[in-house]
Amino acid sequence: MSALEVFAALLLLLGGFFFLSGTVGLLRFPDTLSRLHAVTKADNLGLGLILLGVAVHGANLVLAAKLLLIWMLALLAASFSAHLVARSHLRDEASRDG
Amino acid sequence: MSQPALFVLIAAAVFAIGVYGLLSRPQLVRRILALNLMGNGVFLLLVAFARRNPETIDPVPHAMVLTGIVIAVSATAFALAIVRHLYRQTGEVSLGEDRPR
Amino acid sequence: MGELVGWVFDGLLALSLVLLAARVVASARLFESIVLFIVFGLLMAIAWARLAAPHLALAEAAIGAGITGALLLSTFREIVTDQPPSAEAPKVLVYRLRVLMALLAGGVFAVLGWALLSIEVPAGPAAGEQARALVARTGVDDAVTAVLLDFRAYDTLLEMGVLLLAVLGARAAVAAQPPASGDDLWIGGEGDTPMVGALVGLLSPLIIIVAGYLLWVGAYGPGGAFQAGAVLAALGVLLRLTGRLVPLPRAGAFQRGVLVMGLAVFSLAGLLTMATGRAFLQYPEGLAYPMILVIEVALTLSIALPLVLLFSGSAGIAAGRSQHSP
Amino acid sequence: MALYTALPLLALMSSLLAAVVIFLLPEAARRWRTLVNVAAAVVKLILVAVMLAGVMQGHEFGFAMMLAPGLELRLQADALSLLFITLSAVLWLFTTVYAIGYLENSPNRGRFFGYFSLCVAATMGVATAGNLFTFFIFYELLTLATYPLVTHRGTPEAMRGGRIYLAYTLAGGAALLAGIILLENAGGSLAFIAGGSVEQLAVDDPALFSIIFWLLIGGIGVKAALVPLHGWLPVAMVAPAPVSALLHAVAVVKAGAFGITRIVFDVFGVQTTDALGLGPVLAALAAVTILYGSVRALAQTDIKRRLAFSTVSQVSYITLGIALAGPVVAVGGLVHLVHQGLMKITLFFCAGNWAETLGIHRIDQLDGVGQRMPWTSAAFTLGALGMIGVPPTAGFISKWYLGTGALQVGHGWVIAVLVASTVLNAAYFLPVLRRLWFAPPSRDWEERLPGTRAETTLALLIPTVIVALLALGAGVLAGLSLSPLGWAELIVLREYAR
Amino acid sequence: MNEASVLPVESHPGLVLLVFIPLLAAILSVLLDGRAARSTAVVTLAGVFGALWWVSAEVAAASQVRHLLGGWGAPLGIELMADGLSLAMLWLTWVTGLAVSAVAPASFAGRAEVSRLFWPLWLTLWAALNATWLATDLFNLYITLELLTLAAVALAILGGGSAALRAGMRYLLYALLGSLAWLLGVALIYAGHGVLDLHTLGVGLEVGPATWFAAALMSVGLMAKAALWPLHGWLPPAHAGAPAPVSALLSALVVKAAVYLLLRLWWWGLPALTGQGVALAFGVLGAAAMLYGSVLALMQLRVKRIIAYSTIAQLGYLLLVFPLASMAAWQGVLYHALSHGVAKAAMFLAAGNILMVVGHDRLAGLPQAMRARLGPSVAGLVLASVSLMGLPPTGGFIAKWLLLRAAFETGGVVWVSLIVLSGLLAAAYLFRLLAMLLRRPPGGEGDGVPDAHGAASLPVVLSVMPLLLGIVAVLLGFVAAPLLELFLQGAPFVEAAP
Repeated sequence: MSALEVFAALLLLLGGFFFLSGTVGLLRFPDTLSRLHAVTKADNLGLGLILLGVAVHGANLVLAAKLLLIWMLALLAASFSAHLVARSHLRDEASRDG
Repeated sequence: MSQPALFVLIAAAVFAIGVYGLLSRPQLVRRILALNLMGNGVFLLLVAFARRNPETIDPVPHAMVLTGIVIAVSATAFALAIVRHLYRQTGEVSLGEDRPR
Repeated sequence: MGELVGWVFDGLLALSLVLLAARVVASARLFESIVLFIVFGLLMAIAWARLAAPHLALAEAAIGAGITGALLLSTFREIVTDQPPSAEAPKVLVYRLRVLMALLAGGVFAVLGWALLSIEVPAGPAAGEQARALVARTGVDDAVTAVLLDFRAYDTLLEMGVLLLAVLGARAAVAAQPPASGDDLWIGGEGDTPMVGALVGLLSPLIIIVAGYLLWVGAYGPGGAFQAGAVLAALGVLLRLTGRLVPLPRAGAFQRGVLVMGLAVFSLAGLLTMATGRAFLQYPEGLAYPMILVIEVALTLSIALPLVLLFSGSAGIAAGRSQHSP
Repeated sequence: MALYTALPLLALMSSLLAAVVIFLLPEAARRWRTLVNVAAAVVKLILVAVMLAGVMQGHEFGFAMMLAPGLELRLQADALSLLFITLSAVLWLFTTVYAIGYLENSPNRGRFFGYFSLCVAATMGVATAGNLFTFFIFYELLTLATYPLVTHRGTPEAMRGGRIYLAYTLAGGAALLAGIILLENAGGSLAFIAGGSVEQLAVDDPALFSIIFWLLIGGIGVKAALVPLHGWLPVAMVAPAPVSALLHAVAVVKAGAFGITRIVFDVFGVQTTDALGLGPVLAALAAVTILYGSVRALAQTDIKRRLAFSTVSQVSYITLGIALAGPVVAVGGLVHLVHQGLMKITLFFCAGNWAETLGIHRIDQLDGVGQRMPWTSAAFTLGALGMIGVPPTAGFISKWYLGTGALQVGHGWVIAVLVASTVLNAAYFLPVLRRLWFAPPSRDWEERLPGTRAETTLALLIPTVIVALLALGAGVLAGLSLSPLGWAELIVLREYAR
Repeated sequence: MNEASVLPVESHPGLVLLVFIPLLAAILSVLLDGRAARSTAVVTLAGVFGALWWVSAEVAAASQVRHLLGGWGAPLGIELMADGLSLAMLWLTWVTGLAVSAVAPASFAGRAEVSRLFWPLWLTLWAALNATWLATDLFNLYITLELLTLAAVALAILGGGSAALRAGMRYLLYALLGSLAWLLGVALIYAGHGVLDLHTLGVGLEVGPATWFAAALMSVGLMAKAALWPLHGWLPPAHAGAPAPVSALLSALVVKAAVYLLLRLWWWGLPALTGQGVALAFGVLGAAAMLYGSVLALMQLRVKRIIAYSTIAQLGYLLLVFPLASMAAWQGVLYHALSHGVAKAAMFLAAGNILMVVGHDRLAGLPQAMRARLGPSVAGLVLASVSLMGLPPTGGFIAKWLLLRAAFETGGVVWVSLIVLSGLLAAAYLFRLLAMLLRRPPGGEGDGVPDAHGAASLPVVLSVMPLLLGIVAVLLGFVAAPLLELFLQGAPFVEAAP
């Protein structure tokens, strides 16, 4: 096992850890907004690390570019969905209060 | 147990679960879900068998499943359309006993 | 080591699939069932990848999980808005029946499993071997695409008929009870924010590029008309959700044309080959690839539009701007 | 020439076409319908006359087409067919005229006459069928065509009568069908061949062929009203009088008796039937029916019901004559096919005249009617005397041949049956005659047709008188070679010539 | 390996045309959005007729015609194949299609959206039916089955209210379940054999648990689609609730597609499995369907329901080919499929007319229907009923005769009694219907019911079509010999030695 492979494996593990913590947050946090906080941040980072790990493992520029594109898309999607979830949550609260 | 064998058994299990769902849940959307599960079981089965020989993967089942997926989504969409309009007209989402008027 | 990881991965995947399926069926809340079914579809996509079926992984993710999920959710939105889960306690009889059904399902599993494991690898001339052997004689390099558009092209052609029928059938359901004015057609795009516009603006060209790429790549790798069409359909769903596409009670001539284009081009191609003294869809030497490409382009559009229409629940769609956007 | 040999088909088509045309005519087109009816009847009579002449000269008439592999539709005219055809063609003409008069102003006449013609077409088919398969086709068609006639009035009783009629005849048809296919399957020929065609087969497997025989006879016996299969006949009396006449004299019951003749003569053959021991059993059954029908008739107070049970009894004379293996007795049976038809139709026409003119349905209302309606009552008297068998009426001829023929083949017991039957016949007909002529008029009737010049409308009266005279003539002129008797002797000669 | 695809096999273009003429017409009708529907239909009918004539001539000469789609041939490619059985169904489809296409414009007049959808749906259904009759590839059949299902359900809910939607949903669930069972069976077969072509499969069949289970699954799937007892629950509401032309299509053709595949599957694809046990199992299922359907038909109070339950019963006959397993049985079943199709189409169209004019189809209201001058419809109903009962002289009679003959030859007394009993039950439930037409309306002679008004609003083509189909049902009784000669090409049995 080369050093590169070990590095890749570490990145993957780290990514997995972030995913795990994000998920724990999703399950354990008390309200919508804090859950959102946990998931978006941790998962985006986790995904990035995992993709980086795969890129290192693959050692191929085209592949790396594709992975980067995927990450960008995932970031985009995550931020928009987080925005929408938060918005609808706030609206719900507003309608409940008033 | 080989990988195809494992997935073949999983396919059987998913199909059986679908059968149970179809029989036990009268709500129409659930029945449609159950039918989709059964379909996925069959698809899984076909593709798992296609991989029995790891060197020579059989492309025919892959094509069959691809066709099957499109057919499944068509049938599901049609069924859901009926459910929606049935609900609009009657407020029901399950089939009662058939009563001749 | 790699094999072991593979094993563990497959084992976990398999277990998740079964548990998810069980949960889809057993869950008390319909919403949960639907969401879990979508998750199930995504895991199926991974399973396809594990089983060396990348074509299917793509199709499953886009169609099986994506479009089907969208359809289920939009139906859910419509039918269960004000329906609490049945408060009525199940009777003893229901439980007994359920036990019976569970036994039946268990029996299906047992017999099916037994039958499956008893299957031997066939000895005779199998279709699959021939397919791989003869790919070179088709215009494409990818075996699955060759099966779909050459060896068994007739299947694919008729399958387009199924899709068309789904659209017509959905309209037949509407015809059962014509809407009073059309105002009960859901427009979409409520609560639009400036960010949605930005997202759509960003994603739309990207999705079109991806679809084109998938279509083109199908000749020699995973991809093709179905995947491309599904991706385009996803764009349509997105636009429909955000109110960029609005429903019409009738389809215009152009949309009707797109609806049947795949079927028509495919059929005419077949009849054309037949007119030159060949069998139906027996592509002439050298013309196979161009013909397949033309057919695939037509198919892509004729796959995307019906799916969008089915999601929209209307006979036609038109471009429109969300009323709520600032 | 081809047209000439296909005369049986043409005779059949003449009624079938009439049926179709009548169905197509609007209800209001009364004149056209009458014209078609009468024209078809006359045309058929002419065709039958031509055939009659042809058969006398030894010509053969036939038409065949394959309906399905191994299933041939075959129409042919032999001596036996012509006996039946002539009877029905002649009587149809009179019944048609009578029915036109009878149904004046009643609803659904288009439907009635359509099925009426269809019924006669089916009878033609039964008569000219050249094999069992063809026979079955028209036998079932006859059931279908008569059902709407039985239920014509549409009242609850009519519907009930129709239901019972259907239940009996369709079940009989099923038995017949089973018998035919079993026969075919056992290697027997379905063709009607004088002297039968299953001799050798029947010797090989007598049990099987006995079963086949009883399936066939059972199926046909329903229409022939053989006890215990007679239950429908009295119930079907709810039908209008011309229909009853048709059922009893021309079509249905006669088709049954004719079918039994075909089975015994041309499928099994007299010898084989006798050899299997089936003939005497059938004869015994017929004897039971004769007595049973007469006893039941005695107890009826309704005129038409009494006549119905009388039919049950009289038709079995035919069966009796056929079942006993002897030439003379067979002549007696066959000739009764015609004689009973002529006499019974007279009686029913009379009953219809009384009902239609005076609203009389029960025997006790008949007191003194002879004075009010002398012609009808005279016709009735002729028919009744014939039924009893007073010489020189037609009934006497039949009974004479039956009795002497039975003695000839050693069935002396038949004489006892005939005597008992004659006594019973007298017992249920003579009181009616007494009431007609000798009882003081009770005037227990209502005048329904005021203003007619004769005792009733001419359309009713003339056919009645003519058929009564025919019945009389058949007896008096029995010596002529073209008389029913002469013709029956010809048939039997051919059967026994083998 | 490659020689299979380069074999010089003649690929007959007619087979492709049979599928693609209706399919292109469907495409055209989507494009035209309901305009020029009549011309499209006329051209399609003419085109399909021509192709059918062409293929028939070939089949008559060569017993079997094939088309290797894409030029590949089995096992890799998909083949189309036409033999006598296919031709029988293709012609039945054409005749029914002609009738339905003729009545559809009048039937859906004034309902623009329904009419707009009807044409593409029906034309696609036609293409799917023809594709099914010609298919030999198991997976291709899965697709044609789905086409049939979606088109049939869409047509069944067309223009109906919530009841139709509910019935359609039930139908869809059964049918999708059936498709999945079929697909699972196909998967098992492919896993074990590596081929999808029926004929190739039949030659190299490996008998093992998986093959047996696959056969069972596919059969159950087809039974669900064919509404064979006990999977019949969806049929009565769906067939009774659909518009009349659609009911005709569903009953005459769509359910038959599944039964047709049952025959194809077992006699062509799985000949090694088609032994005593299987035969008996199907025989028992068929018998159950015949009796159950008949008894329930007897209990219905609505015309369309009676006809729908009758379909369940009549489909049972088709399974009798399994236990009887002979040429005669094959002939009978084939002919039954044809004559039932025509008769059912006639009956549903007639029922549709009654519904349209009287306003409902309750039995009790039928006497009024008679008053409303529904003459031709009622006549068609009568003729079709006679055929359905298996009474002469109709196609149904020929079929019943052939089946009974087969039952006597091979099956023994149980099957004989079953067929006879089932025929009598059919007569019972159909005469229950027909008797209503003869019944006197409760209001006495009052002619004031819908009367001329209703007839005036019924277009001629609607009024006449049931009668024409009824006449075809009768004519089928006369043309069986040449038809069967063609339709027996390539039958899985040989004529038994006489």
